[in-house]
Amino acid sequence: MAVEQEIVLTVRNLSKLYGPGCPDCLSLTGPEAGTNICPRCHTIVACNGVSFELESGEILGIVGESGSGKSTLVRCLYFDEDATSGECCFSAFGDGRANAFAQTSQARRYIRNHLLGIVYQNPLMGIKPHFTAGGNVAEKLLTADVYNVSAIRQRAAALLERTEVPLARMDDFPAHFSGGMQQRVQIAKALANNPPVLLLDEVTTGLDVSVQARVLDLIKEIQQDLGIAMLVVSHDLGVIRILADRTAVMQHGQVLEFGLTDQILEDPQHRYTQLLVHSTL
Amino acid sequence: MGYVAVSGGSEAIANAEELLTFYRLKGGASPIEVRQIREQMRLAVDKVMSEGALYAPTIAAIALKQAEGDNIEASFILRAYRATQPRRYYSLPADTGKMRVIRRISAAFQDVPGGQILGPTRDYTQRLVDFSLLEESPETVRAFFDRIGVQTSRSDQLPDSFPKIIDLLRREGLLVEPVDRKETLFDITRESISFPCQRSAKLQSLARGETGVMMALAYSSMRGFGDIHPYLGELRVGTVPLCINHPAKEQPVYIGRVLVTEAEIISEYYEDEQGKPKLTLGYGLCFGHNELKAIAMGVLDRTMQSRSPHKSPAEDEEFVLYHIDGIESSGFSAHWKLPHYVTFQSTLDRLRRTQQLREEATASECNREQRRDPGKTAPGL
Amino acid sequence: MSSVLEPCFDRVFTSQRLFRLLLDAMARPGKIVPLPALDLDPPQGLTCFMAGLAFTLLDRETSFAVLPGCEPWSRYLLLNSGSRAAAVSEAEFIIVDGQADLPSLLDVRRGDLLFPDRGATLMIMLSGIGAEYGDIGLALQGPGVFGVRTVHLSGLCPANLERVIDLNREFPLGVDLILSDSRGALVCIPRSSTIIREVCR
Amino acid sequence: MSATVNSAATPARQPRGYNFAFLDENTKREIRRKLLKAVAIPGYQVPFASPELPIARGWGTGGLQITMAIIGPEDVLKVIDQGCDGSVNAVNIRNLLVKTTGVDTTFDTTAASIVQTRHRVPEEPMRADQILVLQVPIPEPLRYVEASEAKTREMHGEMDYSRMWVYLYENIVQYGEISIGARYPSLVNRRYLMDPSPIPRWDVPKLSMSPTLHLFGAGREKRIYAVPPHTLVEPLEFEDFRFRVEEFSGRSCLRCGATDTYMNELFDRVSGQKLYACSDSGYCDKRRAAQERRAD
Repeated sequence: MAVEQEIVLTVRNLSKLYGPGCPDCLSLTGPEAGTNICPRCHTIVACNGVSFELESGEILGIVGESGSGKSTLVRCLYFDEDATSGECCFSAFGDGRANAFAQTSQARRYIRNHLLGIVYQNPLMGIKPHFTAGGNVAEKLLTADVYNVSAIRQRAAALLERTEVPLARMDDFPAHFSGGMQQRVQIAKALANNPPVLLLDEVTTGLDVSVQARVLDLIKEIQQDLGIAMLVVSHDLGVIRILADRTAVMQHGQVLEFGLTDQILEDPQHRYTQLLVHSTL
Repeated sequence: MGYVAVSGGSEAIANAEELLTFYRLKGGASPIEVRQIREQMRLAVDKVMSEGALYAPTIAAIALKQAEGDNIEASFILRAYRATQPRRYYSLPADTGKMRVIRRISAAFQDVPGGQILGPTRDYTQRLVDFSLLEESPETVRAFFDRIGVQTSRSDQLPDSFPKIIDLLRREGLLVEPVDRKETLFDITRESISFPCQRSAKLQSLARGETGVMMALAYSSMRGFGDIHPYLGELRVGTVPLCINHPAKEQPVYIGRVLVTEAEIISEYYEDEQGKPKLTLGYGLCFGHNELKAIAMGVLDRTMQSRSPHKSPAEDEEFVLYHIDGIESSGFSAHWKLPHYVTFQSTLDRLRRTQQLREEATASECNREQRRDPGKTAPGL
Repeated sequence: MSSVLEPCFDRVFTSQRLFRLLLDAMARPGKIVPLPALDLDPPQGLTCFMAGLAFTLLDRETSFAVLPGCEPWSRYLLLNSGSRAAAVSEAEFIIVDGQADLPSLLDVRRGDLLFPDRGATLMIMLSGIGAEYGDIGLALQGPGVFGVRTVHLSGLCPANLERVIDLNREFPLGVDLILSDSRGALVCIPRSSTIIREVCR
Repeated sequence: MSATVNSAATPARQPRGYNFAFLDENTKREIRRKLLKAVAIPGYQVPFASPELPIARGWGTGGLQITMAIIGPEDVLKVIDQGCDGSVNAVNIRNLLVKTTGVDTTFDTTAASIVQTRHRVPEEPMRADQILVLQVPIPEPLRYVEASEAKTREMHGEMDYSRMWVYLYENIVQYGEISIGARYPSLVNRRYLMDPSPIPRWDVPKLSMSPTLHLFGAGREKRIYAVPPHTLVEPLEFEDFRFRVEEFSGRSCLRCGATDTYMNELFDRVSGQKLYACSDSGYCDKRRAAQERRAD
């Protein structure tokens, strides 16, 4: 058997509520209740007690329909949203014991800059169209304390080359790029600081099929070459099948099923997962 | 040689001040009386009180005289004077329902309880130059008063209070109810504002804003940059009684009346906190008789409540509140007259260096290759 | 005795002088600044020096907190400055005797990242400040200090020191200290200072 | 310690009709409280009420309010604008301060206890017993990249300065150098990005690890901030694109012959010929006086 993997990210009991909340929100919602809206106080329970561990170098898939809470989960982990409760520990921060959710925004910014990368479904959420493509990659490097213009430009060139953005466009503004190319700039940016954890939220949704395949290949290659641990969120089981080593299935804010991706696809235990798997086949 | 910024600065300043007096009086007309300004430049005095944020008609009139009619300069003089005055009390909220009106109109209904009171307005005058004013004299003034048969303001004949139009709408459940925010009143003269900003701070900033810039911002909304579909629910001009709580007295103490203009802007409906669609309200109130400012304030109060995620300038409270103060904007606009030799020298240094780098790069044959080599930066290396 | 009006304190010139000493002390953490003697009659436990510093900083737009049992201080300070007494968690200034063990120190305002200046100022009376006092030695580093500056204090409950260090664990959040002893020595330690406890003699 | 100072020792020269130093005591106290916080959090912009003064917003009201809040009868004041004591704005501010405090003034930096300045740090090194008060038009360094105060406040809160860095990076990509002249963004105490007020780059290094306390006031924008003595002030720079001060090599002052000062470029009224002169007039005068003494 393989050696014990180091755990780079631990998430325990993450919940995210939109609304006033009441003591019964968590128990009255979820897959069994068939809803993520609390019948008592109408609060939306986007994430409900989500727990998992991310090992170094692995790709963990999270699959679910829209409204399952998977994107909210990613946004909470990147601190775009404040988790309502729960814990999140990074092995590289506070001896791996400090709950990142309980830190000040100053400390969370540090984690974001040094320990995380994110690729959003909408590339314009991750890159700034009024910075050049190189400037976008530079931004991530600068936040991670690289202050050498030549080094920044070399690194940016290497990453853009890697993500198949023509170097001639390095000093152009992504506002004029195609959606696929914007997405590749975003990936280059997310990788710039060699983050131990990379979050990918529906990265191929909205791209042409041929572009999709290339982006997926790229992600797989990068993971293999750099050993970056990734959390890949998608509604598309095809994407999960290609990328993820292990997979969590989410519905109505909760994790229904969790295991090796092959196992889940071949032998889904939960009825919802069976439906999901069969509908895509 | 002109190498010193200004030689003999003190003397130059003193001379400049004397020259102002000279230019003010050199025409030879008898000096204008402060009382004449206060009474006959009524609207100018009101504007200065409103933008200077001090209800002091005589001092505002002096400031106007001193500033040769420059409204912003006069407001600044009044505002600086205000800063030296002790602040002993805060007035209790004034009830504009108890306003003794000289003018009151509604554009929402043809007739309203209490009636439409046109009052003194230029709205329906034809803007023809009145050359007879060239000949105005004590005799013509006396003849005018004989003709109209009164010596004093006609408002005395009007009742002491009028029902408010918005109350009619509220009674029918058509207009949002006032929200009791239970917040302590912010005082923008004692604390600098931050965002998001309390409504009391917004209204105070608007009430002393500069009329022209408020009108421009409100106008941008009216034209479509964040349109709120405004209606002038009610416009009132008149005096309201002011009271304070005096530590030695049990009852509030009446301290006098101030002339104010109040505009209530009824605007497009949205769902209130109970989910019921209702008309919304923007509120404008300023010192003196200044209808355009009150209307603009009412519109801006409402635009800043916008729920739109994409804020146009008039909907962005930071944009509005940071740019409407005439004293601040005039001061900074004028400061460009101060010497900037040092910073300009610094800019020239950068420009020359950049030009030099460009020239070197252009001269260099491998420039094109350099631009392609991402390890190098264009065009300097 | 406890509600003395101090008409003799010169609110213009003495305040200005005391403030300049405070500013010097705050700009140079650990520097011992001698305060001028003040002819005041504060209630038991409150020194003339601390009363004078309080009059310099407090007015009706500020609030302060004292410990239970020090109510006469509150009356005296209200009467002479117009400043209101408030809960420890609300007050801008906390005026205490450093000797007392003060668990409630942990409740004071540390400000937030948007407005760190809202962190409280602790005005702490000590029995002694200076090299001849050896209870606690603090080595200070940071802005205002060239290299390291060491200051010796006595009359500060060690637990209070630990609380202050904890309050200041994440700059720019935290509290700023104004310390003075019964002989008029003033020392300030802003939150920007790194405090290293030294072995006591 | 020293003698009791309680009972009002009103200085002989205190002017009538105004409170000492114009501001009422409540206003001064608020500024003083904010100054202590500014010193305690180097480079952080503390909001303050900033009432109107009889000089216009944008003309030094922030610096003026700080000076009014700290000045005492014993102080010796120097006021400069563009380094020059005789500039009309400096004269105006000095007059107001003298009229309302009666303090002594000087043109000699070394003789002053408080120096209020616009756009310059004096050439002569300042000491620990002096305070430099800088007038600030725009206190927010991040306004180059973000106009909204609500957003820049958050960026400072999180020490999120990446956009400023990218701005400098793109500057280099476009021009081959950083194009910022004055108002050069600088990091204070490795935490807060600060606008050092529009002093030239020449003066920025003087703020770092100096024995002097520097106080910055922006009246119109209602902000106070400080650089305490012995505090690191680092202009943003890259390892391979260093911060550089203005270049005056080969230039000398037409008055005192200095080659090591910040100079203003000017044109001779008659010949139109380009000339250079020290911007710090007090220092220039001092050097000339010394030269004349030597010549005698």
